[in-house]
Amino acid sequence: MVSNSEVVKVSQLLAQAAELMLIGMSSVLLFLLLLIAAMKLLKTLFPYFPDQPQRPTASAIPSRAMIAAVTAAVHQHHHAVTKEQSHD
Amino acid sequence: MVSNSEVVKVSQLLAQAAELMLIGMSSVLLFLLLLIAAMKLLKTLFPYFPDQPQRPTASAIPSRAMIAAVTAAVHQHHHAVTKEQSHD
Amino acid sequence: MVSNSEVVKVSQLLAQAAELMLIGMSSVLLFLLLLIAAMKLLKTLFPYFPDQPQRPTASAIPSRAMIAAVTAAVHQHHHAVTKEQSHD
Amino acid sequence: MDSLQLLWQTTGIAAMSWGQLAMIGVGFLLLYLAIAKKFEPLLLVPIGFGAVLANIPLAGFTEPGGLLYYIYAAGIDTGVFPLLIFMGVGALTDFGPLIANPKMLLLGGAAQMGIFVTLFGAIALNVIPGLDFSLADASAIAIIGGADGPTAIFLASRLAPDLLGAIAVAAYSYMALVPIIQPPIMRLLTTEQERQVKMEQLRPVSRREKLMFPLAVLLLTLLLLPSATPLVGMFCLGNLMRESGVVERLTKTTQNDLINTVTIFLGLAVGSKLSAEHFLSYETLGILALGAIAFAIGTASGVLMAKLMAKFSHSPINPLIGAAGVSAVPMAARVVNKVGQQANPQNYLLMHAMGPNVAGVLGSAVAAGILLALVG
Amino acid sequence: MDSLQLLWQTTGIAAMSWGQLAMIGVGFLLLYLAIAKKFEPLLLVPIGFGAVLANIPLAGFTEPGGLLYYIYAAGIDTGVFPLLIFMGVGALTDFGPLIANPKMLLLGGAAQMGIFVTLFGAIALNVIPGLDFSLADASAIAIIGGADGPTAIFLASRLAPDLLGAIAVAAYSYMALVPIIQPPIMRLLTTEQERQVKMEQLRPVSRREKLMFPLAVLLLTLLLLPSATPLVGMFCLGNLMRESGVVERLTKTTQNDLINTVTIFLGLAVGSKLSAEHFLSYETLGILALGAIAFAIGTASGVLMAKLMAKFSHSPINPLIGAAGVSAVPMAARVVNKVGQQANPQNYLLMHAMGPNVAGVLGSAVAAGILLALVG
Amino acid sequence: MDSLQLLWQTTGIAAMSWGQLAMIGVGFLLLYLAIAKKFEPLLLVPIGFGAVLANIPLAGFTEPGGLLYYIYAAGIDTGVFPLLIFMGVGALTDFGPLIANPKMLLLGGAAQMGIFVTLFGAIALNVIPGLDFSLADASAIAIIGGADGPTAIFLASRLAPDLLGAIAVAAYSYMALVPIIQPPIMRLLTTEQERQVKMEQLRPVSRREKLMFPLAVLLLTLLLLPSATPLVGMFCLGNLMRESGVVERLTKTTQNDLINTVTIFLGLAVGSKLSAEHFLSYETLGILALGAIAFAIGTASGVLMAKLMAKFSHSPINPLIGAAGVSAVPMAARVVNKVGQQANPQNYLLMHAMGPNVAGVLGSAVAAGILLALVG
Ligand code: NA
Ligand code: NA
Ligand code: NA
Repeated sequence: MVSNSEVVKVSQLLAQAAELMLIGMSSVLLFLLLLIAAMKLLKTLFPYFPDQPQRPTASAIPSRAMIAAVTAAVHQHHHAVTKEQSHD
Repeated sequence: MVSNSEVVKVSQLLAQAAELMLIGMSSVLLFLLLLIAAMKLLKTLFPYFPDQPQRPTASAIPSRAMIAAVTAAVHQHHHAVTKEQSHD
Repeated sequence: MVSNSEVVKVSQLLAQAAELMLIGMSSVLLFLLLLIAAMKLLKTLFPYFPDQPQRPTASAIPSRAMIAAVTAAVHQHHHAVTKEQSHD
Repeated sequence: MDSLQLLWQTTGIAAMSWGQLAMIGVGFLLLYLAIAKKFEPLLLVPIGFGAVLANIPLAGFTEPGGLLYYIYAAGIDTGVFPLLIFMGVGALTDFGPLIANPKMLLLGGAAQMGIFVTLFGAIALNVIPGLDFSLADASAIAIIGGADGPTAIFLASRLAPDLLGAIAVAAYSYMALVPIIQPPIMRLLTTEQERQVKMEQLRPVSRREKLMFPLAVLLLTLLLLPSATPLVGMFCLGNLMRESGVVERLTKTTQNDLINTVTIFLGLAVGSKLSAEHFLSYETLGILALGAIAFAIGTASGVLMAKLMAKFSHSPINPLIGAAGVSAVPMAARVVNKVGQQANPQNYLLMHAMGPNVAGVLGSAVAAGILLALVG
Repeated sequence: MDSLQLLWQTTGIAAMSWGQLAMIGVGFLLLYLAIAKKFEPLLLVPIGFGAVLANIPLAGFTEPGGLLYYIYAAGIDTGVFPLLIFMGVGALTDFGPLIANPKMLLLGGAAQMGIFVTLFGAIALNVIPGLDFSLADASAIAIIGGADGPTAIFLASRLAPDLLGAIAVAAYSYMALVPIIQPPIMRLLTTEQERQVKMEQLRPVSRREKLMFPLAVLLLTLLLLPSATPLVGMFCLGNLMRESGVVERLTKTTQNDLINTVTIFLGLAVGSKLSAEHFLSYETLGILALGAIAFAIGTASGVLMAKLMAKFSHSPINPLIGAAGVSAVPMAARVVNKVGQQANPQNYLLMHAMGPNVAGVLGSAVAAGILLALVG
Repeated sequence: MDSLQLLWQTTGIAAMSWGQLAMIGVGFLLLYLAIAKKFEPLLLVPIGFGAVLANIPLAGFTEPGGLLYYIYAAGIDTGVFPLLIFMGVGALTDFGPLIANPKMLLLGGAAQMGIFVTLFGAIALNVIPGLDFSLADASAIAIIGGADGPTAIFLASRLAPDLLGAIAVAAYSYMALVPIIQPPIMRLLTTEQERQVKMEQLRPVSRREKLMFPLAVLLLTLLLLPSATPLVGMFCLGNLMRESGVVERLTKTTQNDLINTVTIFLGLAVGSKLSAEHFLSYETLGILALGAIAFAIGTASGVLMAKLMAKFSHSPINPLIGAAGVSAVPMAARVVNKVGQQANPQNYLLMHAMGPNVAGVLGSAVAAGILLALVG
């Protein structure tokens, strides 16, 4: 059996949890809405120009992950092609 | 000169060392014999098939690095396509 | 206003700093002069020969990684050989 | 004979309790899931192995002097390991798809509903005799719904260290189960027609925007929610190093050897919390049940929010992408893509789902900050 | 409502002091200089980011339990990070040009004059009310003139931890400003004709000499100046691993992932010392002024010593190379090359300037050892 | 003048004791052996350098605040470094040759006889005045016969920290001397005919067997000898990551940068124990003598066991491969191959010797566990 005092305690906790739920969820959404506003601002401040030089960075960053992924992709494609050709 | 009590002490230690030697060496060999038995079992449970597929491994790991690389690759492709279209 | 005792303190500190400056700078130069002498000695002891063999380096490191690689290679070769033989 | 008897007493067979045996079994089960089923193997291999080691009697792995004790003390007690992982994840994340379509942040926000409903649910479970979750416990459990491992570990290490093992295992397990948990919910809440919607190609994003993005996130977080800055800040540091393009040496190390090393240690330390006394309890069952609910609610909230947004948006939105808002990067985005292609084989949603997906990481880090501020 | 108010109190806007706001601004300024202006980005990105994090109210980064607190305690308090960086720099340094022309060591020595004059100047500044530098403070400030980051951080952590943030920022900032600070001084002290001098090609250096060099430096240091052996010794270890050719695995890790990882942490830890209370003071202004003076005097001393040596040398010496003696590797050597080519486009001084450049690293490590022995 | 005198007192020449001078000489000797003679350079370069640094007067490397003090406290006192090395070695080890021929485990077991006879010998040496080895000391010394560096360091750090320097140096030195110590013993105990024996090609091993092997070893160890699980467990973790094929990122880091970094630190920390007070004693001579005996007995036991097995085996066994059972991977296996080819140039024993070789690593880790259980 659940005692009276425990019922009180649990219902207090539940009230707190409900409050947390409301405030927490609103805060998350509010925060993200503000971030959306900030991003719209960024887009205005730093527009994309089609002819802007490609990132010297990214393309210049020869990350192992990327090279590995691209290598794998090329390989797979290549195998696929090879297989298809062998059907002819 | 070595005192009597020291002789006693050393011979006690020697007895302990001899016991350690026996028990230790037997334990090592016993352990390894059991491991041999376990390995025979493994061989039976997981036999070698000559045509078993090579490890698929690497390509199966869905890492964030890979998705990032793929994302980047798709983006670049996308840009390339956009540019080509704008030439028309 | 700067008090008398402070003037004394600062001038003491300044004297110490001046001493530090002299001793420090002399020590640095003395140390480097000795190092120059040591380097002249090194040059005499280990002269440069135009045809000295290039560093053998890497191949000389007997690492576990290498043995592992060799092991794997030998295995693969071995399998390949086995397979080829089975074709006959 | 003394030595022989001593030797017998020092065997694991003689010294092992049933609880330890059970937990070693759990460890091997996690290894099986990681290796044979490829369930988040990068984490579950070290976690499973750590669970086995931690439950070996007489080996003392988790006592002062033991390896797992030191690793846990150095990396989890201090919170350092999850934060370094977050830095590495930041260095691996491309925010391009999100920047191209900032509204996606709302999906990453909606999916956090799973966290807060679960918090309520955990407290409600206290009516069951034997369960007694405090608000801090409930918050740590609820973060499983964030579908982000380091966030869950960081918050649990702060709010409920005793539950850390169960929470981390639940988080990574459900992340691995995303392809099983999410599709039925996604199909239930959408029509075939909705699932066939094709979305417009994402606009190109300038390098400057990508560079400014982590700085903007950092600034907003420190102004509004400083308690979230450990997680969000380290994430932004990693991403800033990546996008700045001037510290490639550091970025490369952060993306590879640093995150790999920390991942091994983090996993072992989490595994060390899978001891019989903490894991074999009704609380663990409660945590596992709540975690599943959290994932389901998060997925549903994301999809429903996407449906709502589709109503008001002038460009078409496929509501499936809302499911990616739970994070679980990149698994959830792939699942979205797959379910989308089942409805329309020409539909490529992967890039569109990456936006909500990385937004979900931010969203749960923000939610963790809120819980730390209000409960911690 | 309680929670709402609590939530407001937990925002950064509510809790931030003006000093914290200013220091966050300083952090963003450092990031701007690092990323947009490429000022020593490998260090200034983490330092700037660390400064931002350290000044976020309520986030507790620098308090026990906070990330930066642990990083600082583990790596700077102990002196471990700068020493590991020195090992890495040693593994990256080729002493060939110096070994080919050992007299260049004198230029690396002369340029340390900047350190010792600045020490005197720092004490003299005590006449200004509000400034009260002890000999230890003055020594730590003076080492900025050594133009070597890890040396400055190591000495400051030993002699004046409270000033560490300002000292490290000044050191790295001026190192980045070498292309602006040095050329006017170099032109002022040399004639057009002197700047046009071409130097003879360096002799080839045997592998054995390169191998023996770090051992000779270590031996001399331990015999004469043991207090310099932490810095010089770790530098020699890195260089010995490199030149021995038998431990390439270790050398590669030392040159890459180890130094990269430590660089991130070192930068964050230094940034954590950029708190409002320590940085926003007249002392910081004094440190910045003294640092600039130290660089200028070091440059001038190097050039003047080179002119003196040119008088007595039978092979021609271009006095510009004296400016590289401050260290600031490899920026100062590049500046020498550039100023030399402005006088004579056919003049390639880069390799000749590398000798004094690496000599300057040794020179300032030796100077740091002397200061530790006499003041520490 | 005060400062001048102070300066003189701070030179190494003034402050150095004869013992320190001698130990610096030992450090340089180890560097010479490592670099010129290629004796286990990966360990002996950092150990030798650490020995030099540890004995520099006034530099305080091994006192609180000194670099080597912190490295030792963090990595050896805790036992973390040798265990991480073991994980790395596990990730580098291919158990294929052993799995193909499990009987080879007996050779790796027999060669551990060197350990236990030496334990007895160390106690017997107590009759010499001035030597007073406890059972714990004797056990730590005896493990030199295991011919495995991390095992020796781990056990010595647990049982006899004061002897750690001498034990580690002896272990690595004799491992480097395997090509000199083993061949005479191998030739003495075998006939020319026996050495010419060709062995049958090893059977292929399935991926699954390789994957199950570390799990089986772990399971057996935790059931029977939990005190061996720190060493054996970490070895199995490394090997499991390698063979699982699902965590290649982690495996690569474990095999490279992680083990390299730890190797540098482990070496420096071991070197820091080569202080005059601990190393320049009769005990060190005793340890060196006992270590040589241990290697010799281990080699002989392995060869004799192989001869015994050859008697009862239906497939031919070349008794030379027994010598590889001491471990000293991969040097001992190479020596076997070389001695075999001297008898028969067509005889390739390398792969067959790798089985006993990796079995020797397991064998000595198991022996260390037994010693920890009974003596520790
Ligand atoms: Na999330
Ligand atoms: Na310098
Ligand atoms: Na062994």
